[in-house]
Amino acid sequence: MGVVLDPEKSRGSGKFHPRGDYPVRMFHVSKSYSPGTWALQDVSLEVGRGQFLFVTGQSGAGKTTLLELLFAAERPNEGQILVLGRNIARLRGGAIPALRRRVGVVFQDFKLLPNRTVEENVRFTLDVLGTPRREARSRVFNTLRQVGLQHRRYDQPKALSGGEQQRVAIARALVGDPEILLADEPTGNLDPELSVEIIELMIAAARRGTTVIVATHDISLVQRYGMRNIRLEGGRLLEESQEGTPS
Amino acid sequence: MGVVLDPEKSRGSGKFHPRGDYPVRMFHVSKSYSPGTWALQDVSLEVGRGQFLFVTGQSGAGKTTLLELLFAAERPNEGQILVLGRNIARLRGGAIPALRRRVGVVFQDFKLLPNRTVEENVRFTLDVLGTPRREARSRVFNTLRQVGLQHRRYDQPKALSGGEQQRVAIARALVGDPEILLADEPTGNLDPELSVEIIELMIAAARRGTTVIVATHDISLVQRYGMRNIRLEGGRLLEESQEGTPS
Amino acid sequence: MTAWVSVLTISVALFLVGAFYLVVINMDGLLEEFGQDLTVTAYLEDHLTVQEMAGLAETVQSIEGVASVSVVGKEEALERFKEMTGGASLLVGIQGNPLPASFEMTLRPESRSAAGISILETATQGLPGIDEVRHGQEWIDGYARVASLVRVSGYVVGLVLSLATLLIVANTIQLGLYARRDELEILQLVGASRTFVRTPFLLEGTLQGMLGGLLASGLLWISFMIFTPSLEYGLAFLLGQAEPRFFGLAQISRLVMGGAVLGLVGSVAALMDRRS
Amino acid sequence: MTAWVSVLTISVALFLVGAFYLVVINMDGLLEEFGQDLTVTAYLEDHLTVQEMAGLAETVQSIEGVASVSVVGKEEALERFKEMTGGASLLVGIQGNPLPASFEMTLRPESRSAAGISILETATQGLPGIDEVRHGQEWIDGYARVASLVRVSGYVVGLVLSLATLLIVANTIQLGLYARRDELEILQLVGASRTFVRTPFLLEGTLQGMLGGLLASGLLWISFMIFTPSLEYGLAFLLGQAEPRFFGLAQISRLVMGGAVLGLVGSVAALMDRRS
Ligand SMILES: Nc1ncnc2c1ncn2[C@@H]1O[C@H](COP(=O)(O)OP(=O)(O)OP(=O)(O)O)[C@@H](O)[C@H]1O
Ligand SMILES: Nc1ncnc2c1ncn2[C@@H]1O[C@H](COP(=O)(O)OP(=O)(O)OP(=O)(O)O)[C@@H](O)[C@H]1O
Ligand SMILES: [Mg+2]
Ligand SMILES: [Mg+2]
Repeated sequence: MGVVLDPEKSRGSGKFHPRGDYPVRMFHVSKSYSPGTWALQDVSLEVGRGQFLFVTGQSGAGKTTLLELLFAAERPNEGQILVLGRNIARLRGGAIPALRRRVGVVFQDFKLLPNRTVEENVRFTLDVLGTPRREARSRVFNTLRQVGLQHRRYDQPKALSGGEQQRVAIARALVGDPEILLADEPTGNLDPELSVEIIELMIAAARRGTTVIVATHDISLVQRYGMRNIRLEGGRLLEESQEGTPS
Repeated sequence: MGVVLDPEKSRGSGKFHPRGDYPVRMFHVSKSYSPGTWALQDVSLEVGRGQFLFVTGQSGAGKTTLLELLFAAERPNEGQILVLGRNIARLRGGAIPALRRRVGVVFQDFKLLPNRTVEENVRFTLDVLGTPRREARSRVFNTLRQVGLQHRRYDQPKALSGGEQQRVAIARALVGDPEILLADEPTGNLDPELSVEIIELMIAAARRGTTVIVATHDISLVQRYGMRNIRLEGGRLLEESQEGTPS
Repeated sequence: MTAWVSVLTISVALFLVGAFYLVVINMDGLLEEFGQDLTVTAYLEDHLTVQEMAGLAETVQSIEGVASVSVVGKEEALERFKEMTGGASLLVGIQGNPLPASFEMTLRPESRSAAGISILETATQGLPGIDEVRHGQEWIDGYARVASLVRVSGYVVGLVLSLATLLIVANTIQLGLYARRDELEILQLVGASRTFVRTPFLLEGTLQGMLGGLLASGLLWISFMIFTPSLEYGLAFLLGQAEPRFFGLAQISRLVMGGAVLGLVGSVAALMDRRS
Repeated sequence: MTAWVSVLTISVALFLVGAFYLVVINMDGLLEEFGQDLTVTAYLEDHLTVQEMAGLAETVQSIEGVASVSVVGKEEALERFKEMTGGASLLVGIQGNPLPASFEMTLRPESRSAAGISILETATQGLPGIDEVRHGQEWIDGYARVASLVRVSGYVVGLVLSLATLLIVANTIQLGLYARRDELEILQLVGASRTFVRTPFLLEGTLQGMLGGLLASGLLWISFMIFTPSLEYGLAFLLGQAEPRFFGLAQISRLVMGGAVLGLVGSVAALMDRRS
């Protein structure tokens, strides 16, 4: 549990999200990068607290775009998005960092800082949250152990294999114990056994109350767990199946 | 077929590789990045002309390292490597680019030039080979069509989804019709259907005489095809199964 | 490595500004020395008492443009005259002391011009007890021209150099930022606030500037030590008795502060530019 | 964007070097003008025939350090004397023309010093037909000092400025390369040869340098046009009749070439540094 930002407290209070049961809500959202083509079209979606959601779809279907809208890296052209009770479209510049600190993201291309060690990359999330040094160190170490990389903590990303870098990105997203976890293709560079371990880490986070959204093309992984699962095709939300929260 | 470098001719002549049936040969190769740990240990391997080989293994097993040794991005600490008849360990600086031009590589992290369009990124391989502009344009177009991205050829990589970027990287490796094709996790960001299409493109290249080595953790893909397949574990070559070349 | 490029660039730029500043200071010293020789003499009427003279001196002292007033008594005037003429033979047969007492007034730098002189003249001429006011008009005009040329070209060159320095430093820092653009972007994506992202950059820029200023001071001192002896011959001719001077502590700290400001402004400019 | 930073930096740096160069050129013009007034006069014996005089003039002309020789005949000497004294009253009662003919020799720039003069003196004094050699020793010494000061400080400042410029330009280009390091790395991984990777960078650097040189020339011209009228008063005092001069085409193309060399050397330095 964080010290500065105790997830239990803020989640329970409902102060930031009166309809706190749905940290993520999208209403008829569309996003276009260039006129005439839609990366996302008329997507409506609600994800409850502690829920685990798989987003699947072909390459270019809009999975990354969906996640980017949720942490305000992109703005929707149409529709409303409420994340932790805040209207993303109306968010002022200064409020975006504050929101992002409550959201953990695993980027499809990792986005690790190349000149920092693994430990610094992961600890950075906690520095931003203001966690005391001593506590930060032990949390970073524990999280790195969970992804099997505690022995590489003083290496720089470029000395790591693709899968190892991906796990650092996952550790960085998890270490702050965020209220929402967005993971974009988090097992793209991992073998099946490791993939299962990572997904189970995320499921554990969901059990602790984190809302987890995982974009993936690995359908065998999706089938393995009986999780809620939506499918995008050409930017449209096509099917929704297997409702469920791990318990 | 290339104009400056006609694959049929150079492959057939046997001038550069007296044992030309094996464009890739490794003898007791070891590689260590830091003292005491081995990324690869005592690996011996021969891959024949037109052969298709899957390399599997856990995250950090040494797959990328194996490929990097083959196009001289890294040097082995021990052992000998012969690529297209040339001893990699003894290659002088000036000979490395010449070798690389005969090898196509799909990098795990794509390595696309961010400020160039998709077309320029792919055409670059042909520019280096000295292919005339007109011919280069049509070959680039055809290869982009094969990976389903001809309509995105004037976009920059950052405007593409992860899977789209990966396919550009694949197109860049294929367009020069190389003698050896090294692909590192080429389907890590692709959904199953696209993955099959891409692998089939590579199999087609193998049928035309290209030696193809694909590192992947996607075991279902490996199982689907009856290809030769080796497995690395902690840098050691563990098992070798299902010998075969597509015909 | 980008950090060292900035430090080096700032130090080179400040070295140029500093070297120019050093030349101006020494030119100023030289002009000041010449300026001290520029006096206006007011001859006094003979009947003044010592008290009257003291009162008059005070009045003159308070006139605008007057830097100092020194009283030359009748005896001193006679002494000087004898010294200059090599004996008192010319005065033989003349009774008493025919030479008047006088005030020698040096001028404030801003009044060392034809205009300044004529203001002073008008102001003193009318005072009771003052007989006549005299000065070397030509000398003053030449002095004023040279001084204004040095001053104006000093401003112009100083301005151009400072702008050039600012431009170069801002560009260098911006290039440094450009090389680290991925880092900045990632920091923002992971939820770092603007302040969190920017403060280290601004601090770094400021520190680099200060280091640059220190380095420039060191380089200037070394150059000064190496070059002044070899230039002595020519310098002696130009500077007269004035010794070539190096910066004092105050001026060095101004250079370091200048570096800090450059680094800070450069960083701010570079960061602002990133927004667009 | 990195390209424009390099162009701007090069142009700013070359602007400074160019401005300094401009000042030196005008100083040189001024010194040259003064130098033309520096003559050494050799008085001739009265008995020389016109042929002897012409032969002697030729001999003198070939002496090291002599730039030109002009013959002042006895009549011309008398004219000048009358002009200077405002009439011939002093010569009343003296028969004929007592003034000797003379050679007035101007000096080559490198001989305008006490040493140069004494060499010339020794060389002329011994010649048959020459009576006496005269010159204004003091004037020449002062001139030599100022000229050497201007020249030496010109070299020093020019050298420092050029080195500073080279350093700044190399750094800027290197930063630019650093920002594009991924691109360079990828090009190499995909099999581009060194030449293939480097040639565009070197060409780009050279082109940036040339553009920088052009831009600097433009800026200098604008500054020259803006500042010389406002400095006229002071400049007229310093330069005398000499008009302030701007660069000719040759000098501008030297500036542009200088930029090209700077850009090229900077690029080479930056690329070499990358190897380590
Ligand atoms: N440049 C490097 N410096 C130090 N260690 C390295 C370097 N590159 C790789 N390694 C280490 O060598 C081992 C093998 O790495 P490699 O990249 O070959 O694994 P991989 O099989 O490709 O894994 P993945 O599937 O995760 O990409 C890993 O433990 C990795 O951390
Ligand atoms: N910055 C951008 N500018 C222009 N087009 C973009 C941009 N980002 C994404 N797109 C386009 O929008 C569509 C959706 O992209 P998105 O990245 O969301 O796909 P995705 O589902 O994540 O695919 P993948 O599985 O390949 O990562 C794609 O066609 C993509 O090319
Ligand atoms: Mg994506
Ligand atoms: Mg790998």
